[in-house]
Amino acid sequence: MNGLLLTTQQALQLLLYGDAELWSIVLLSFSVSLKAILLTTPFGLLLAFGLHHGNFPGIRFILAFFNSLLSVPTVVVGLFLYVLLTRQGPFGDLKLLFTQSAMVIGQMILCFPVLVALGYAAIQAADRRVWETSRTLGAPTWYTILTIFYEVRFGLLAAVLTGFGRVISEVGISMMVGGNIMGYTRNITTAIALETSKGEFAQGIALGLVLLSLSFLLTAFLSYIQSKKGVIT
Amino acid sequence: MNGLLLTTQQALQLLLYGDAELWSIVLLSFSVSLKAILLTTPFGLLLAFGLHHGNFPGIRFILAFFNSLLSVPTVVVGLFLYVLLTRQGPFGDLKLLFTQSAMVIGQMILCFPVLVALGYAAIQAADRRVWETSRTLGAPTWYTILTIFYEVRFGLLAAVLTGFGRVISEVGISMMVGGNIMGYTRNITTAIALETSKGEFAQGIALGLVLLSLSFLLTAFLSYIQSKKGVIT
Amino acid sequence: MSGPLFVFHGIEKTFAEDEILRKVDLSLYPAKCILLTGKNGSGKTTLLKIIAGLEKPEKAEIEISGKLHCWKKVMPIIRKEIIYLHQQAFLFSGTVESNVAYGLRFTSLTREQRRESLKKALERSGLTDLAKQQANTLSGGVQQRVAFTRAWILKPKVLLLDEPVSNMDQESREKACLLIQRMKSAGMSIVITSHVPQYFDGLADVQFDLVNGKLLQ
Amino acid sequence: MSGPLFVFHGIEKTFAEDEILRKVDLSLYPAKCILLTGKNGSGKTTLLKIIAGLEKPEKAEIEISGKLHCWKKVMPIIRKEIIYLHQQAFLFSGTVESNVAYGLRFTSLTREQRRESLKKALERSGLTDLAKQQANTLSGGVQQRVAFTRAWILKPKVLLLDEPVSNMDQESREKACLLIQRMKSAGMSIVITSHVPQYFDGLADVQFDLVNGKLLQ
Amino acid sequence: RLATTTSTENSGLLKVLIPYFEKQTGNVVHILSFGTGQALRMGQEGNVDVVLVHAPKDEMRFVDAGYGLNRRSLMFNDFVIVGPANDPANILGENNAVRSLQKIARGKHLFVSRGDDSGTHKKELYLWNKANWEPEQLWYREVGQGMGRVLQMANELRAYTITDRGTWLVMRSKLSLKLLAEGDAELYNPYSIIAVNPARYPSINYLGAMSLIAWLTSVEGQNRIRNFRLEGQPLFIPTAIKN
Ligand SMILES: Nc1ncnc2c1ncn2[C@@H]1O[C@H](COP(=O)(O)OP(=O)(O)OP(=O)(O)O)[C@@H](O)[C@H]1O
Ligand SMILES: Nc1ncnc2c1ncn2[C@@H]1O[C@H](COP(=O)(O)OP(=O)(O)OP(=O)(O)O)[C@@H](O)[C@H]1O
Ligand SMILES: [Mg+2]
Ligand SMILES: [Mg+2]
Repeated sequence: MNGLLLTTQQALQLLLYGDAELWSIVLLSFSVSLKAILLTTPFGLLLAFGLHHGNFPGIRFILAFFNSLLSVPTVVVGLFLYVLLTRQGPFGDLKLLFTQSAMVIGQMILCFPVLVALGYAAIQAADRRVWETSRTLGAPTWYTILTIFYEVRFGLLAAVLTGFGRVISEVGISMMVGGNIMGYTRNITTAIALETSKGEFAQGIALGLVLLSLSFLLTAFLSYIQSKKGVIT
Repeated sequence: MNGLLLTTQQALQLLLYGDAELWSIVLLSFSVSLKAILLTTPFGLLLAFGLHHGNFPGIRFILAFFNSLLSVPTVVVGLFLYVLLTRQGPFGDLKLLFTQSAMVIGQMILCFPVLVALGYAAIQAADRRVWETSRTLGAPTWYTILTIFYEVRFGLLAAVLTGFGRVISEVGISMMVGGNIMGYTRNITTAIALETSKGEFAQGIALGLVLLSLSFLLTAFLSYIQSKKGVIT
Repeated sequence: MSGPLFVFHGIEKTFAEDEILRKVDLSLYPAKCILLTGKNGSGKTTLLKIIAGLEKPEKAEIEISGKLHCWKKVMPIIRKEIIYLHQQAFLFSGTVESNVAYGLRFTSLTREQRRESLKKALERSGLTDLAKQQANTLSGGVQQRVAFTRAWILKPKVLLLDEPVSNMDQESREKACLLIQRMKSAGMSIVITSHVPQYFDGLADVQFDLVNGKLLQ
Repeated sequence: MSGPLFVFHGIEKTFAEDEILRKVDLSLYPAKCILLTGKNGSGKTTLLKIIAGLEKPEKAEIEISGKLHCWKKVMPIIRKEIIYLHQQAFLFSGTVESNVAYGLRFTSLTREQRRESLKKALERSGLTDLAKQQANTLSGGVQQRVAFTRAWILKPKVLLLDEPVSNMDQESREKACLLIQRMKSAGMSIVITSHVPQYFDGLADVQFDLVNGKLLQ
Repeated sequence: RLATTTSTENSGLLKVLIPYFEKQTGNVVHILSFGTGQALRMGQEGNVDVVLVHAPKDEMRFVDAGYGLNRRSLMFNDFVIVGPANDPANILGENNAVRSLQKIARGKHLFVSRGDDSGTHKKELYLWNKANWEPEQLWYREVGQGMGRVLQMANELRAYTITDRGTWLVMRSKLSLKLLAEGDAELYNPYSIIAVNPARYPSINYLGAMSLIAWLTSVEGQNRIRNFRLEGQPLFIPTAIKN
């Protein structure tokens, strides 16, 4: 029991005395992952909407495909992107490897299927009359889509938060195409991986707690905003 | 471009000539993760239901908490469990460290918040009249709950598939408390991590593709069953 | 005349500082039909839901065989005898048949009896041809008929019908009235809300008007 | 009398081998009101939805100022002139006010005019007091009134009302009829379905009965 | 950009050395730490400018294939065999690595192998080969992880393992394992630094790579390596300058 208590105590101390280096790592994590999720959300949700309202055959398979993409380990996405971005790869000339941009791209690939699969699940739960009522009252298509999104906003928020959780907690892509370069592409998860490989479990758990608390603040804030804008349940 | 083609070709060849060792690794992955998700699903969904129908104050915070648990890197869960299961830890006597049971436990912890958060999102979308109609027609509570689950089955399936995706693709827990011991606790993701550290990217991607195709089969099968049982959209 | 099944005393209900129901008393007698009228938003639906145990009142007591009980305590027991039919019918996803049969599995009927009962009910409601149709493809009036059938097939002691015929065509309406009449004769206590009291002229034994949270005869 | 706004020719619609509509023709004249009756499930709702462009017919042509067009091609253009009111009212989540104002933002009205129009509409429908209430807490009849108000406030050329008064109390019903009368005089073409044709006796210029997929006068 | 093995990075050596280099030359070094195979692969594909690894055979192949230039041996440390404190195989004080392994195998005592093709793993396999012993899964656990994790697992499992001295010193305080056998010439662990061939990838920062190599192999660089202390113990013996 002592070991656990000690480790937790150490972790909490590290949290409180968080130095500049720690916070730069944290900022990098959030800036990369927020960029990734914000850039992907519109496309993911629009595709989800298109899949539902297009109603074409084979849709079940496309959905199953996106759902199974959720099972792809992050490091495989990282490897795949690495093969594309490596110097002699097709996009080697862009010199994106081991940059934050590469991390953002990788994380966008990672959260896209989440947004499509869970966005679809949310949208299909909407009453058909939302679409009909909005259209018949003269709303243009884009406004109708926004109306539907607003009606199922709780489900969509869950989709976005799940996507965000997936990218902020991933380590495979950040490691493969970010490279865990200190002060440049090191984020919370690659830092945790490093500490873990050194056997510094206290640091690892501490960084995990930092991530958890900041995510909690973000999530609580979002759900507060949402509650301000309308009744949910 | 050559590099990419070559790597992909190599990966596909490995897929076709998959040997016994490869398949034992694959089986281990699926058996551990399916156990984890199947054991967790009832509890996760029941808690989600309880949170929605309990309707007590502070629910928003509990939900935000579960949502932010989605941001916890898998290795942190692994570390946490490691600290508990290590010899000098509180549960050291159980000798669970570096066993498949430890992996199952870790993955159960991992998918629980997914099931609660996404299960809640699905359940809250149900019409209030489902509950009222079921109750007034004399259904006992457990049957009413099943009825609600059935009405929102698409959303719940999405929750379960997302949870499954999260556990089958995770590497942090399997590595920390499984230990990647060949023939004993090595699963697809830890094998991928190993191949990657060796620089054998083709093998890594190949294993990723194996995982993807099997998950696709599983998902397509589930959605096929679901479509047999009733209209969805 | 036998005594009342349940007597509800002093039902009070407030929504956002709006007193919807102010000490409403209502006695449910077997083999009697009450017609409830009132303006939109006067609280008819709310009252029926409270009686059915689907909505919590601020205050209410229930008298059973002369004894007073607290609403909260006795509701879980008596709710089994009371069925509420929603103003806007709600059907579970599935076929017409599965919807009508929903409540039967919680009765003590044998499998054979249940099948028999289902068949007879579908026939009486003219739904036999639609038995296998998915409920969500039904027209508004047919949905209402299915929901109505699903409720009366269970033969509860108290049946609360919230605008049961608002979307039915004339023929169905008359059939429904006939069915209600038969249920009444069989001893059921029935409460109907409607904005067209004429429909139930021959049926209702007493008519209450809900005005300002009070029942007027 | 001026010529028809739109003439629908040969509307055909089949659901699962069930021919619901068989070559239905319908002319919509300005300042005229059509009353549509028919049994439950006869296809009234389906017909209105096709006219409103919300449901795809197997076949249909539309004549505008003497020229024939394909339903599919011309619908996106004329749907702006046609508003359909659902049989079971659907309100967006939000307040009564935001629901009634929903369609106004797609009109060419200025902000000031919109506010004015909203205020007047709420008054006429007796909804002013409820303007700030959340739509999902309204009673069934009030929901129907809100949906009705949300539709007529836009003054479309064609207004399709599917059982518009089924849950309204008598007062609201009479108000609604008055409003429909006024819209008719202003030149709107109105189609109403109802199972209680008496309500619209003075209003309707013509009554069609939908039987076996055909309109009978 | 320098790709190195995780063990070098974890020992903390580079964190001490690189700032001096950066201050003196104005170059900025990005350190990427991977497994040995992955580090070489990064070099092979031109994604880093210079690699620092310890796997002589692979290094030779890397240079022979024309991926690298200027392979310079930089320093060495050594491997040690560690195991549970009660030492059931009784190898304490043994200075012949092969004989130690034979004792472990004969008693079927648990042994944790890195199993990841790293320099350490290759050395271990070479020793097993010399010991004429084919390890069996019953007592030989191939775990495919980094050195630090392998030490922890050995600690949990009360097993023997071979580790480089650097990682051992870093981890020692957290483990109940004991250093049991050391000092065999077979346990020698040489590190080399190799520049990536700029002829293959014009974008390579060859000058920067060469200046890093030059600095690390200069008198100052070598002295700093010699003076690097971990837990009070010297860790690396510089080898670039023969004296
Ligand atoms: N959850 C709620 N929050 C606030 N007010 C509510 C809520 N539910 C109902 N109300 C209000 O309670 C009043 C009574 O509603 P109720 O549905 O009982 O009316 P009703 O008599 O059934 O009307 P109708 O004839 O239109 O069906 C209405 O004014 C409604 O706005
Ligand atoms: N998606 C669908 N799939 C199969 N059948 C359908 C579907 N939608 C409607 N129908 C059928 O089409 C017929 C016409 O329905 P519609 O809603 O138009 O009837 P209605 O005249 O409006 O009836 P009501 O008076 O009850 O409102 C019904 O028999 C209904 O079951
Ligand atoms: Mg009501
Ligand atoms: Mg209809």
